[in-house]
This record gives sequence, C-alpha cells and structure tokens, in this order.
Amino acid sequence: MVPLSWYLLLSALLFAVGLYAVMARRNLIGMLMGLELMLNAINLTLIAFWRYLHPYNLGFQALVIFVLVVAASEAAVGLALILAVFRLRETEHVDELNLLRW
Amino acid sequence: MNVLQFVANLFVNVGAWMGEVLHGWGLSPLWTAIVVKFLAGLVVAGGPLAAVLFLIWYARKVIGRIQDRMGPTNDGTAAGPFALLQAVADAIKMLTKEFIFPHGRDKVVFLIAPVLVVAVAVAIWAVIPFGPPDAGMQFVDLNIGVFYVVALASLTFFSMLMAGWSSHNKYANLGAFRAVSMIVSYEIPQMLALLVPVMLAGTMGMQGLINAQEVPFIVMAPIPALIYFLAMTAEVGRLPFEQAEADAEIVAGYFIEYSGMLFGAFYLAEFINNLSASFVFSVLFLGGWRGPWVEQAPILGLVWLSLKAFLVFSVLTFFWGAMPRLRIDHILGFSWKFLTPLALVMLMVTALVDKIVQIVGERGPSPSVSPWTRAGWLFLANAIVALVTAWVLYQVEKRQRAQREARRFAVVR
Amino acid sequence: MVTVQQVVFALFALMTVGGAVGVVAARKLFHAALWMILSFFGVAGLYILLEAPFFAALQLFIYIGGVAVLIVMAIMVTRGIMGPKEPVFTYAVGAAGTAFAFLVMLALFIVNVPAWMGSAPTGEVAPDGMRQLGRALVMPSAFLLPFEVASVLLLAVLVGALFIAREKE
Amino acid sequence: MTLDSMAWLILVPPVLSFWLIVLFFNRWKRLSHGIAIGAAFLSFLLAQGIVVAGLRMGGERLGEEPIHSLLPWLPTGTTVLSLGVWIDPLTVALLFFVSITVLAIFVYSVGYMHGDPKYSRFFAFISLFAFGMFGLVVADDLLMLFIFWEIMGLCSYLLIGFWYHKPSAYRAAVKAFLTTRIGDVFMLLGIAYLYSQTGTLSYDVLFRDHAVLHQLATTPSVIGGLSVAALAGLLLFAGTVGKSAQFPLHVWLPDAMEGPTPVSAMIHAATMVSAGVYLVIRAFPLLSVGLESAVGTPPMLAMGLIGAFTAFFAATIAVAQNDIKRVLAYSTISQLGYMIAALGVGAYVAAAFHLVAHAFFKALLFLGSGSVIVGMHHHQDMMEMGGLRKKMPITFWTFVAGGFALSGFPIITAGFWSKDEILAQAFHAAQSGSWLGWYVYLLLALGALLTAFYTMRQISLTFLGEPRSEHAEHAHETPWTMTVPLIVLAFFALTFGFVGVPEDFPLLGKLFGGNFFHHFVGATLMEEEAPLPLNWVPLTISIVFALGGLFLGWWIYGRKPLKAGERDPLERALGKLHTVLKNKYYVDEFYNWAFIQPTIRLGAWVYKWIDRGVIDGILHTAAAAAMASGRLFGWVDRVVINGGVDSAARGIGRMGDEGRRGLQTGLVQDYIFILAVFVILFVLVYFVRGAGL
Repeated sequence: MVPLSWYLLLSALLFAVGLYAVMARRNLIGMLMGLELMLNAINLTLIAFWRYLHPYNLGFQALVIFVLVVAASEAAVGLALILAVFRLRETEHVDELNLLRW
Repeated sequence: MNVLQFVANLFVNVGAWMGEVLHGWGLSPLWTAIVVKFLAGLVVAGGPLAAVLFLIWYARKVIGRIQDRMGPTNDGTAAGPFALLQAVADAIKMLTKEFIFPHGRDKVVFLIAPVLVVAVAVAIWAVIPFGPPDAGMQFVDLNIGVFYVVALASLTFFSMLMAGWSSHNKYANLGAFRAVSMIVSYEIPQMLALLVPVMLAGTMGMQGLINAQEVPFIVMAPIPALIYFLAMTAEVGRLPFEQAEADAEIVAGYFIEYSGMLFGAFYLAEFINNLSASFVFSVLFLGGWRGPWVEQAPILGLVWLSLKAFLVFSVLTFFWGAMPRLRIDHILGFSWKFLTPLALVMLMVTALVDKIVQIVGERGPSPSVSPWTRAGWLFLANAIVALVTAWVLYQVEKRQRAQREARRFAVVR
Repeated sequence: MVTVQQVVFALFALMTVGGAVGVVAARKLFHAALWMILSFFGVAGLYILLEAPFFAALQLFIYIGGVAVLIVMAIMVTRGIMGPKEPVFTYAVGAAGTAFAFLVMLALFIVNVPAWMGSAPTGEVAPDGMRQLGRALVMPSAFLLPFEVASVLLLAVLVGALFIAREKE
Repeated sequence: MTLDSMAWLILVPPVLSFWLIVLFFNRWKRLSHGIAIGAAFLSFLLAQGIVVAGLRMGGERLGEEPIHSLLPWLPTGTTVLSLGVWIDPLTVALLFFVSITVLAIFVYSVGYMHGDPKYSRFFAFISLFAFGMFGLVVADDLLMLFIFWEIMGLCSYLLIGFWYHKPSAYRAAVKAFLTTRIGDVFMLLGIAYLYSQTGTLSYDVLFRDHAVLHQLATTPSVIGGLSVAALAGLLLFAGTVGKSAQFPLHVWLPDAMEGPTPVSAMIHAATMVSAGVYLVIRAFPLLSVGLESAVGTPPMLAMGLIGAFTAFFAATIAVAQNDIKRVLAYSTISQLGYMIAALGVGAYVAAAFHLVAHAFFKALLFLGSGSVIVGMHHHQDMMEMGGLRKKMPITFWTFVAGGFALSGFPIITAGFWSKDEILAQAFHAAQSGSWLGWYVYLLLALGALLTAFYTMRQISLTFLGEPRSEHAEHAHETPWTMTVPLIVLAFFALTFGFVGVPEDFPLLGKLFGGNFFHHFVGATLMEEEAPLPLNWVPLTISIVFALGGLFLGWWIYGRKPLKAGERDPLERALGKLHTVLKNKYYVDEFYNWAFIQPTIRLGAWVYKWIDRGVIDGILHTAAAAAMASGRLFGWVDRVVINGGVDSAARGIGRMGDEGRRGLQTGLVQDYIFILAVFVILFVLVYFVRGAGL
C-alpha cells in the first residue's frame, strides 16, 4: 500500500503550487485557479486522513462536502466580481488594481 | 453443454473459455483477468461504434420519410441493400478527406477536443448493465452508477469549449457558449429528475435501480421521466434543443472549423451520446434488461434492453424530424422557469407520498406494500401534480393573453 | 518492491502536480485552465485509490463540471478569443517562490509523524458508508445545521453572483 | 412543552419578525408593528412561562440542576461546538424583566415612532435586538453569549444611527460601535484564553466545576503575579466596561441618546447595558475564585475601584446637564457603576437585584422622558419645559414614581431596597476592615445623595412651575400606546423591591416572605451565602441621603420654580442662592476634593482653558464648585477622554501618512504574502512547541 505520508506530501505540494499561483499570477482568474488548487489539496488531505486514520469517522467526509460547497460558491462569486471589475476597469491584472492603497 | 445453453449465457461462457485458453498459454491468473477485462472493454467500446453505423442509416431514413424524401438509397451506388452500408461509405469518405486547420488555431487543444468528446461518449458505456448481475454483461457496476454518468457528461462541456476556443472563430465561440449554457441549464432538472428513481430504489447503482423496478419507474414517476427525457434531449443536442449547432444561424456551432475525420468524431460522438442517453433512460425508467425469460437466458436481457433503447432512440429521432428549433432564451427560460421548479416539486411530492404509502402500508393487514399499490398511489400523485401544473400554465397563459391584447388595443387606440 | 497501487499513485500524483505546475506556468490562461482540469482529474483518481468513489464523482461533477466551466467561460468572456501576449507573473514572483519553498520545507518537516508513515489504513471502509453519510447530513445530532447553512449559502451565492455580474442599465 | 424547548422557542419569534419585516412587510407599517409586537408578546408569554415554572421549582433545585439543552452546531472530528440554553435562577430573573421591558417598549414605540418614514425598519431592528438580548440571556456558554453580544452591538449601531441624516446621529453610532469594540476585543481575548486553558466555554464547567475553577485559580498566567482566572476575569471585565459604559469607556452612552427614545430606553438603560453587568454576574464564580485577602481578587478589585468611581463620577456630571435624556444617560452610567461596585465587594445577589430593579425604573424614566419629548414636539432642553404636570398628568405621576425609585425613596420604591442592599453589603465589607469596602461605600453613598438631588432637579425643572416656552404651553398628553407601558413599568418600579426585603426588617420582612430574591438568585452559586443581618447604620444613612437629596432638589428647584427666560439654573444658583448652596453642599465638596482631587484639578485646568467665565464661580464658592465640578467632568469627558481617543487616532493616521505607507500598497498579492508569512510562522511556532524543541 501507499503510505499516508505520500498523500500528505502530495497535497502539501499541491497546496504550495496553488499558493504560488495565487501570489504570483498576474491575472485575477489565474489567482482564482490557484485558490481552487489549494482547496483541492485540503480535500485530498481530509480524504487521506479519513481513509487511513478514521475510516469510520464521517466528520472528514462531511467536511469535504462543505469545502466543496465553499469552493463552488467562491468560484461563482469570485468570477462574478472579476467580471464586474473587468467591466469597470477594463483589466483583470492584479497589479493594476490598487485603488485601495493608503 | 449444448449450443443453446452456451448462447443463453453467452458472455459468461465466452469469458470462461477465454480464461481457460489464456491460462493454457501459461499466463498467471492476475494477467489472465487483466487481459480478459481488457478484451471486454474493447467489446464495450466497440459495441456503440458498430451500433452507430446502423443508427445513422436509420435516422437518415426516418428523417427522409418525415420530410417526404427517400433518404439514402442504393440507386447507382454500392451502398448495399436499402443503402444499409451508407454510413460505412460515409465513414470511409471522411477518413480520406484532408484535415484543414484554421489560421490562428491552437493546435494541441484543437486536436484534443474531438478525441475527448468520443472518449467521454464511450466511457459512459462502462456502467450500462446489459444483463443481470451475474451474466457478465456489465463492464463495472459502480455503486454510484448514475452519478458517474452525470459526472462524465460534464466533461462534454470541455470538449465543446476547447473546440470553440481553439478554432479561433467567433461562430465557434458562440456555438460553444450556447451549447454549454444550455447543457448547464438542463443539467439541473436532469439531476433532480434523476434523483426520483434513485430515491425510489434507494441506490445509485445501475443494477440496484433495475432490481427495484418490478414496476417500471415510468409508471411510478411519469412526470420525472418526462422531465428527464426533455433534459436528456437537450443534453444530446437534438431538436428542439439544437441550439449548439443551429446551422442556419451560426453554421454548425462549435465544430464549424473541423473537417474530415475530426468532424466525423463529433458526428460520431453525437450519435453515441444519443444512443447512450437512450440506454440510460431505459435503465432508469423502463426497467432495463427486465423482460420475459431473462432468468433462463440472460442473453435475452441484452435484447430487451436494446429494444427499449431503440424505442427511445426512435422517439428522439422523430423529434429531430418533426420539431422546429427554439430560440436560445426560450430554451433557457423553459429549463429555469418550468422544468427546474417542476422537478423540485416532483422530488418533494414523490418523497412524501412514497413515505406515507410505506408507513400506512406497514400498518395494514400485510406487513409490506405490494409494488403495484405503491405504483398506483405514486401515479395518482403524479396525475394530480400534472393537473395542477396544467391549470397553473393555463392561468398564466390566460393572463398573458389578456396583457397582449390590452397592449394591442392600446396601440390601436 | 513496487506494488501496483504505488505505480497508480505515482501516475495520478504526476497528473495532479504536473497539472498544478501547468496552471502556474502556462502562458495562455485557457491552457492554464486545461492544466487545472488535468490536476482535478488526478485528484479524482487519487480519491478512487482511496476508496472514495463518491468523492471522485463529486470532483468531476463540481470541480470540472462546475468550477472549471465557470472559469473557462470567464476567460473566454474577458480575454477575447485567444488572449493577447502579456507577462504571466507580477513583481511578486520572488516572494511567492520564498513562500513556496518554506511551505514545502515545512511540510517535509511536519510529515515526520510516526503514525503517518504506516502504509496500511487502520480499518476497512464501511460498505454502507454513503448511506451513513447521507443520514448524518440530515440528522439533528450530526451535521443538519451546517448542512442547512450550506444550502442557504448556496442560495445567497446564486442570487449574489447574479446580482454582481448582471449588466446594469 | 418542556422547559428547554420553551427556552429555545423564546428566540424564534423576534428573529422571525425581523426577517419577515425586512424581507416582506417593509411597506406595511401597521402590519410590521403588529408582527413585531406579536412576536414580542409570544416571547413574553414563553419567558413568563419559564419564570413561573422556575419559581415553582424553587431556587435550590434550579440552582443545583439548571435546565440545560444542547444543540450540536458544528461537529468537527472529535469536538463538537454546540449551541445551548441554560436556565438557572439568575436566568429566570433576567428573563422576567427583559421580557416585560421589551414588550412595554415595543408597545410604546408604536406611539413614539408614529409617522416616521422608516417605521417598519425600526420595528425590524428592535426585533433583532430583542432576539439578541433573549439569546444572550438564555445562552449556555461564553461563545454563544459573545455571538448575541455582538448582535446587540450591531443593533445598537443601527439604532443609534437610525436617523442617519443627522450628522450627530451617525457620528454617535460610529463612536458607540468603536468604543464598545475596544472592550469586546479584550473580552474575546479572555474567552479565547479560557478556551485554550480549559477546552470548553460552557458555564457548566467554567463557573460550576470546582476542580476547574481551582485549577484556573492556581495556574499562573502569562502575566506575572496573576492567575489564569484573574487574567481571564480581567479581560472579561474589560468587555463589561465597554458594554456597560464604565469609566473610561463610558463616553459612548451619552452620545447614544441621539437615537430614538425607545432605543435609549431599551438598549441604553434597560437591557443592553445590563448585558455587561449580567456577564460579570454570570462570571462571578470565576472572578472571585481564590478569594483570600479582604480586598478581593484582582478582578474584584478592579470592579470595586472602577464601579464605585464611575457611580460617583457620573452622578456629579448628571447634576449639571440640561438635556432631559442626558441626565438619564449619566444616571444610567452611575447606576451601572453601583452594580459593578457591588460585585467588587462580593455582593453577588445585590448586584443582580439592583440590575432588575434598575431596569424597571430606568426604562420607565426613559419612556417618561420620551413621552415628554413627544409632548414637547421633540424638544429636549429642560430649560424650555416646566409646568407639564397639569398638561401631562399620567406622564408626571409615572415619572415621579420612576424618579423616586431611582433616588431610593424609602420603603415604597424598588430602588430603595436594591440600592440599600448594595450599600449594606459595601458597609459590611468596610466594617470587616477592607479599604476597598470603605472606598466603595463612601462613593456610593455620596452618589446616592447626588442621585436623589439630580432626580428632583429634573422633575422640578420639567414638571413643576410654569411653562417656560411655547412648546411647553402647548404640550399635550401622549396616546395610550405610550402611557400604558408607563403605568405598567411604574407598577414594577414601585413594587418589585418587595421581593427582596431583608428578612429581619420590622414588619415588612415577614410580610413579604423574607428576602425571597436573595434565596432564589443566590442559589445560582451552589454555596449560597446567607443574607446579611439588618444593619441600621447604612440603612439610616441611605434613607437620610435619599430623602435629603430629594429635599435638596425640591428646595432649590421646586420650591420656587424657574421663570421663563432664566436660562441657566447654575448661574442663577451662583448669583442669588450661593450662600444657601454653600452650606448645603459643604460636605459633598469635601468628599469631592478628598477622593477625586486629581480629576478635579485636571478638570479645573481644562475648564479654565475652555471657559474663563465660570471658573470664578469655583473660586467664589465651594458649593458652586460641587455643581460646577459636575460640569467639569462633562468637559473632562468630552475633551480629555474623547480628545485623547481622537488624537490617538489622528496620530496613527499621521504615522501611516508620514511613513513609507509600505504595507498599504492596495495590491492584494502583497497582503497575501503577509498572510502567508504569518501562517507559516504560526505553524512553525505551534509545531516547534508541540514537539518540545
């Protein structure tokens, strides 16, 4: 069998790559994609823990469902916001959206 | 074992024979199993491809007759009796045609899209049960069977979006948008309608669903069946929901730029999707492989299911021939404003009625409820909902007509 | 000795991480989205390996059928058809790289828990686990309240996203 | 219906009414007040049902086995966060007055808000507020309490700024929100600290489990010299300081009078500010655990010092106010100080008793003043009133009832019994040799005198004599929706005290069942302390002070009422009556100087800086100084404290302005980077500590 730590390391890596995308991609949609990767990493961790350590604890699975809900909501609202921003400012590059400084 | 017995349980026997042969060649049991499974996969994937060659001919014939034409004929060609080989000839023609790549396309994505669309269409067949559980006629019985089907269907979006985007053509883009928005809209009533049989059977597994259908679910849930059928029609892009292609408006939609066998792939996938949707509908609502003498000869299951699916496919084809195309906003409105609420209502009504029938039935003289009693009550509930819906629609129509006329007279004055 | 499962794991892991790297590195946003779908697929495969096929299907249905479709459509709406050539990254590449490196190192550090190194799960998956999960989600003593709150959230999102994205006259 | 489901159901009608009004019935004014009052009435019935059931069960049984019902809220792996209801004698007492005052105020609002364009919205907001208050009262753990606490904070903000077209109103709203937030942050810290130490926030464990309490009291905290219990208690008390408007965070309450009067009555007198006191009463086992010295634990010390100081300090300010509602606002601060100070000397039951009694008479006074304001066509200056006794008889008599209760008029008012119990307890503490006891007792007793004085001043200026303006000439009695709540509240303001008559009080003690309240609420703490034996010294003193204060007020303002045009009573006092005042105020003067000299010096300095003309008065007459000092405190209040806060804010702003503005780039990815750094740091710290490296 595959050791649990492999799954954990894999999801950590996925999370880190997602974080990189969020922090470094210039496009708002790209950032959003990174965010989705991070959420995926979380779900993977939860499922792996559930399978290996507590196969009878439903809490992990329920939590995965709620993470899914949040991810879907976040994508919908996030993209709606991006569309609104794009309509207003004609750009979706984060480094051009700094009206909130100071 | 005589021939009749061999044929009656064909797939199991063939599998066993293959296993023996391979084992005789010196393969280990694990590898034997793998090879047999692989061959079975080939059969499952090849089946639809073969069936489609016939169905294309059938559909063209039917539509031809509806439009007062002959359809394909063998006059002066080598298409065989009644032009049965027309589709084969078409396929050969397509294979020999040149691929034309539009300027500015994204080559990799452009090539992946048709592959993906066929792959998804074929992958659905893995869970369709062509016969009883032990007859070796289902590739894999997932306990989430129907959910797998729906989930895979969502991949179809991507082949569309990829095709549309990579073509570098605004018609292709528009077609992709339209197709995806339509399918996404219809996925919701489809899912909700799907939940009704799942709820009645208490499982999402395909075999479990069929087992529960001593009375076909179309009797227990006629309205969900209708909703599912309409949503399914939209999903596979048949008229009246043919917005994705709409050749008169946006010249063949998202695969406008495809030619040769790449176009053929989309065409093929469309037919396979039609067929697999018919199969899934038969499994969900028409009792799947159930029919006389299936216990004795499991191979009959394949026959019954195919007949049922063929019936459904025929209805789809009649729609194709007989229906006009609707406007995109009308189509979306129909889904969001009519099918979705109705499906929600049906979900709740079915759950309620079913539970009440169960509780009341358990208190009665016999401890369990006979399936026909249950079906009777559920059918009654469906009928009542249908009447109420019709009444509401009539009221709405009346009011709208009154408004329209008021407006007209206002203009006249 | 390498087992079949380990090979399959490696395959899906490669898909997942490769897809993720593609998301970060792809020049065209559309390609990034496709890479993301590949990554989602890898995760779905891992779910099947973890004997959670329901979540694999959910992964396909929600992430690929929902989130990814939304993202792709947003890309197509905002960037024209193919998207002009422009820098992919902001000035923050260095910072992001540092965070990335730290995070990975931290993970390597943290994962050294003995209980997490074992390769065998502590028990079998309950055969009717899905039924139990379904019950738990609507049981007042378990997750009924969060479940209802989630449904309200989704409704709010439906309305809110429509409201935000709507063209204002 | 079981009691715990009744407790849950109390919460339902108000929040339902909020959503119904907000979502559907915003347009229909009558319907929305119907819904809101109906909801309040349902809650009232349920709450009184619980009260009756609780009384029938008796304090001991309810105190030993409180009704406790849990609803799992968020199960996460092994721990479950729950919502719960908790009914013990203290909760019953709270439910009793909260449901009555809420209902009275809802009915009253129909009259007061009549014709307001945002009528429906007002009812929606106060419904939400009622939801918050009921939820806070029945909550079974600190987290739920905090949630409802913040809901009320929100409502307070919304309602103070209800007339947001007035700049003063929205400024007051923001000020109230921010000021209370300071306390809330500390409180949240305290809650988190308790959670990290015990792993639970349930009352059942935190305030009743002796092992846990003992452990908390003996574990040293991160701050040297303080136990965990003491530190957590101080942090929780900080929340109270904000919510109950204690010095130095009291500044928001007088400004909050910009809201509609029913709001002032409900939020800023009867219920919300009570929530702060309720918190410390509730947490008293934690605050007092490890009591060794006579002075008390650090939280009790803090409560005694701050409470008594606030009580006196606010009373002096109230003397010099002319706005009818502001006088009451300062009086509220002062009375809350009484309760806090009572807890500081360990008088648990007395604090609860005064909390209930005060809620009744202060709600009554506010509603009465609101009635006056409506009668006066929304003029609030007492200098323009006068002679309203004949024009508004019901308002007058009920106001007098409330005023006398506030002053502690002997025997027949609730305020007398409750205030006397606090004073007796403080006196007892003082006698047993605690300097804190003396401090608290003296300040509170003086505060009582001042209270009676300013109450009488207010009554005289408002109702007695001849009308001093056009509006007062044309004042009229208000509709029945406003007067009926007044009468109901007046009844309770007068009679409620009889549930807490000391047992050995001659005649009455036996007649009214011998300090029923003490035994009932006292049972909340599992070891009940016996009520103090009746001590005639503090009783006599408080009777003398109450009557003396009232008489004084009457002598100065009521005996020879002001005429129209004599705008400032202080100037008048300074000019003609200063010798009389001098003799009467000599003692107060002395105590003022003895106890809060530094503040007065500061005040004097500020006063001189602001207004040179009045400083002469102080030099001329010490009596005037007593009056003036009240005013000085007003200035201290506004200039030193508000000014301090303002300048701090400005300083921070300038700091940001003159710095590189490095952090505020407005670029989201910079923020994400900072976030990532801190997340990594926290994980690192957590992990390193966990591994014991």
